[in-house]
Amino acid sequence: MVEKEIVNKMKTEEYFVNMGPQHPAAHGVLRLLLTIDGEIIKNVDPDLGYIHRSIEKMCERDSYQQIVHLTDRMDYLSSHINNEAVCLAVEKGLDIEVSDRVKVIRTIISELTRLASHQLWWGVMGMDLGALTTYFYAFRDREYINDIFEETCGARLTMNYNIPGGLMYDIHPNFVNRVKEFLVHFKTKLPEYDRLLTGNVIFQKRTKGVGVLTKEDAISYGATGPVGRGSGFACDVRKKHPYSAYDRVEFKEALFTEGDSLARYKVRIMEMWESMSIIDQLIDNIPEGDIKTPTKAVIKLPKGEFYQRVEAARGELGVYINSTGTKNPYRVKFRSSGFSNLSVLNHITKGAKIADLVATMASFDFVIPDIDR
Amino acid sequence: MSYFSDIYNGIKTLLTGMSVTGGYFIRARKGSITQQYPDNRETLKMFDRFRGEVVMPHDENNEHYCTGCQSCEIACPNGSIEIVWDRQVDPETGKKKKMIDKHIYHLGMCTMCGLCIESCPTDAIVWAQNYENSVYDRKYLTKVLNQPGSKVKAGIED
Amino acid sequence: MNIPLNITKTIHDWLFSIMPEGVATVTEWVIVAAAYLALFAVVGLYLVLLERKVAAWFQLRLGPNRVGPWGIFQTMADALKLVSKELTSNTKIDKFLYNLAPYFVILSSLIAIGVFPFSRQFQALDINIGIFFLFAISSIGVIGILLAGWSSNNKFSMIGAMRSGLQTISYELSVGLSMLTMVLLTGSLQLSEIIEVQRTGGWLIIQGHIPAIIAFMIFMIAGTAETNRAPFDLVEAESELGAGFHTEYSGMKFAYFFLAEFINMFIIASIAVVLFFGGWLSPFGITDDITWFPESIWFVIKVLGIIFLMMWFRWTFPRLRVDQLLTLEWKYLLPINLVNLVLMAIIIWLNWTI
Amino acid sequence: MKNEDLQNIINSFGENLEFTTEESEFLNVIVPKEQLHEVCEQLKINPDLKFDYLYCLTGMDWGGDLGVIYHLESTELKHLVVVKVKTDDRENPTLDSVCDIWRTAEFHEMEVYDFFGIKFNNHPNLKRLFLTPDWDGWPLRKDYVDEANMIIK
Repeated sequence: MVEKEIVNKMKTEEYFVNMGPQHPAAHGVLRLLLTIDGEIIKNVDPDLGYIHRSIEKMCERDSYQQIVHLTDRMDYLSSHINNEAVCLAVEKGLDIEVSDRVKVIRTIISELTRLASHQLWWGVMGMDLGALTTYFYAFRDREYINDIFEETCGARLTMNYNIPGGLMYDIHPNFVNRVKEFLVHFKTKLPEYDRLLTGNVIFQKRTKGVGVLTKEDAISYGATGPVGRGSGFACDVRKKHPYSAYDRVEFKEALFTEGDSLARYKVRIMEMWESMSIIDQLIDNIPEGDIKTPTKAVIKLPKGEFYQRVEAARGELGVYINSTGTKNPYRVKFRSSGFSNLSVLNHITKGAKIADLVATMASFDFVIPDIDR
Repeated sequence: MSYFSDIYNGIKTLLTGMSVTGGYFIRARKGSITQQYPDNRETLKMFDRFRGEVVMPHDENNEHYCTGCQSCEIACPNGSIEIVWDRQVDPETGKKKKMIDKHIYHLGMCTMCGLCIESCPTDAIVWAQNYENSVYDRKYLTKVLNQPGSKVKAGIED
Repeated sequence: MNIPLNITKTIHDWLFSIMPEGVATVTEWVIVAAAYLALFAVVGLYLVLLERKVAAWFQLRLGPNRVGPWGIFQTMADALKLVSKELTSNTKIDKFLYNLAPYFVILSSLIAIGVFPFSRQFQALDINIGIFFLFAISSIGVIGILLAGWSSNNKFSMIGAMRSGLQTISYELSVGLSMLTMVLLTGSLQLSEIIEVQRTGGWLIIQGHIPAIIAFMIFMIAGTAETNRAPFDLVEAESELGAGFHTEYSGMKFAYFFLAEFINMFIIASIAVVLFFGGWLSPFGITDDITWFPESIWFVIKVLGIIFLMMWFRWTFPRLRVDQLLTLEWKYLLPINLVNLVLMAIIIWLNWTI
Repeated sequence: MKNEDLQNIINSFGENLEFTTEESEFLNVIVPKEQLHEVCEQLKINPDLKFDYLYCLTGMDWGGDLGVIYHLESTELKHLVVVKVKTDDRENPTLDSVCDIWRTAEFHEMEVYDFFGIKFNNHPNLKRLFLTPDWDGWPLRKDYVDEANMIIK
């Protein structure tokens, strides 16, 4: 009663703040129009398009081999998984089966990509919350994976290692040893991540109960990946619709029900363990086989629609290809995880503080080129 | 009671975190993870498959393997490769045949996707491992890959 | 003036021999002030370098290593760059306050160093309310921060400034109370006397044992908050507010804010050293008999130790949120502090000090 | 659930629903645009269907018709369906919004509006999301021409 009177007497004025396009917590060129009352957020209105390159339109112009390298530039932290999604969709259209070797290698590299992406996220999460040192520890470990990629694929980030029908070339002879070396290294470092950040009382206070997303909302908003799984939405495409070699490995789907930033954090930490266990299972027995299933030089998909879902590092990535039988796709749509996850932001940060918004955004792990495409 | 256990746990976790960073501080002498880049140019070696830029190897007779089939030009997603060609009379056989005049490569437009090298039937172009590609003027990024006066190695079309 | 070192004495005598007494005194003030100013500009710069080096070692990096051997001239070069930079400003700023703010911040830090007891002889002013003076002066800086945030016509700066206001005002209490706890032991506010007390009875943190250790911990937390350093750097909070209150400042005006932060850190560390670790007294009196030994070295070593601790905090912990910051102060530090004060009083009353 | 069973249930939701599984791995339901909202609501609330997860919303230009493709999944019952809706009005295409049924549609419909110019009734905040508000034309339509920025091979 008294509180209400005070609130009525103290009339505050809301004001707008442009968070972005250049803002340290936006991790790129995300612009959020915040309506703020003091420190309390009343509304978050994302304004996108600062890095929109019209990849979907470009795909309508390019051949099927060429669209693969465009997807590198979408979610550049899980570029291999994006490539894989397009290749799987095209292979579905061509109705060809790649060899087991290709499947296993794709899976291993996908998981390495996921690990690299989550490592970077861990560093950035700490940095967003003010613990700058995490960034460097994460980069130290990520360097191993980037070196593996560089040795095998020739590039560190935009690898373009997949082609429709297989892989561009075979893995490097050092690949297996280097991956094992990395696993040994990272298994000692991951508990350190926990000691440094997860247990920290300030970190716990900053993330626990912040940005709570319920399971119903997660499904309704299409929030997938660690965001959805942090809310208890079992949305792992690797489990639901297995592709590549995921049907032959044992792994747990990281599920937490709290739905707050800490749950999303824990999902990613657990996913790192699971990714390592998947690689552990596959690395020792990569089957022999062809690295490419021969396709025609000019791929023409039959008339029809092809949809492929994969689990990218940030959630479900869907590739929709509509073909009219020509050498170019008629329409390509990328259902990017970041875009759907972003739509949740306004819903769950209303009434929170600016610092909570930063913590929530950090736990969402936005990659802006993924949202803008 | 939870008030005091909160304080105790809080301090404990803070000290755990400090022990991690403190451990690294003490071991900082062992060396950093950063590379002192311009200083280590001598020892810095890229991996064999590193995609630096597209080059066309020539052998000692100044001959290359490019037949001018243009598959790289077609495969390139962003038009980084242009091939200027014409039909010339082959001095040996006397037949007219496709010869490249210039294999123009726009490094500035290249996304290092590797599709041209994949599509090349004669392995005429390969990746170079150089990593310092910056120049002071954009025009230097447009390169002619075949050396002046070079010709295609005989018998490569077959 | 209480600087009876030989060289200062020579200058003192020389000045008084060539000038009338009043003019000579004023000249002496100016000389001392200039010397302190120069000293602390250098101290500030080298603390910045130290911070960067320490941060680098925590983060598996090398730190500045290009300008001079081990990068020791790096911050000098930075300062030179900042001096030569253009002073840009926002449109529609409150010009007067905008220009005034950096001086507020830097002056309040510089005034405080006047009373530091670097050693027995090396102290510009030994006023009898030394601790109180330090405490009062260190609160002025927040006005500069508030002015900077308010006048620069930037909402992020404004939020930062408001955060700074509430943070400094609330943490003042804890700093003050933890100081008071220790003053109970010494019975004096004069810095030189506080140190003298520790010569016979051991360092205050040992003399006061449990309550003194609690007071020290509270003082470190609150002191870090006072200087607006991580984990309490909500004022700057680069991932939330860009750069907080000094977003719109450039060149030397920015450098003033930057330098003030490091000098403030030095001040807090100095107070901690004086109150808990015996100021310039050597541990176990190991250098008491060596007459030529400059006691200020002990002071500097102890201060650097405390500063290292604060840097360690900064490069390990995440940042708190505004409401958590206030919760920590009002629900944890303040009650503990009050209890601690009573505990200390009881201990002194029962004569349980060591 | 098999596609035939799905078809039987969905068929009762409205008139003139077309079903096809050709050229697609899913059951395609082509819904007249007037019935779109009604059918979608039924898809969500029907206890045998429970399509609660809209995992992809694609704007489409079929040359003549403009339209939207909804990819739906039931998180509980694990079946999938594709709903298509078309409109032949290219000047002022208007469809019903489904963002009150699946909240994720809010952003995706904004994207479709941005690139195809399809307006959605009852959408809370329909605006140009990626492009500037004064952008001329609808870029992902097949008849969009921009000679300055588009390179046609």
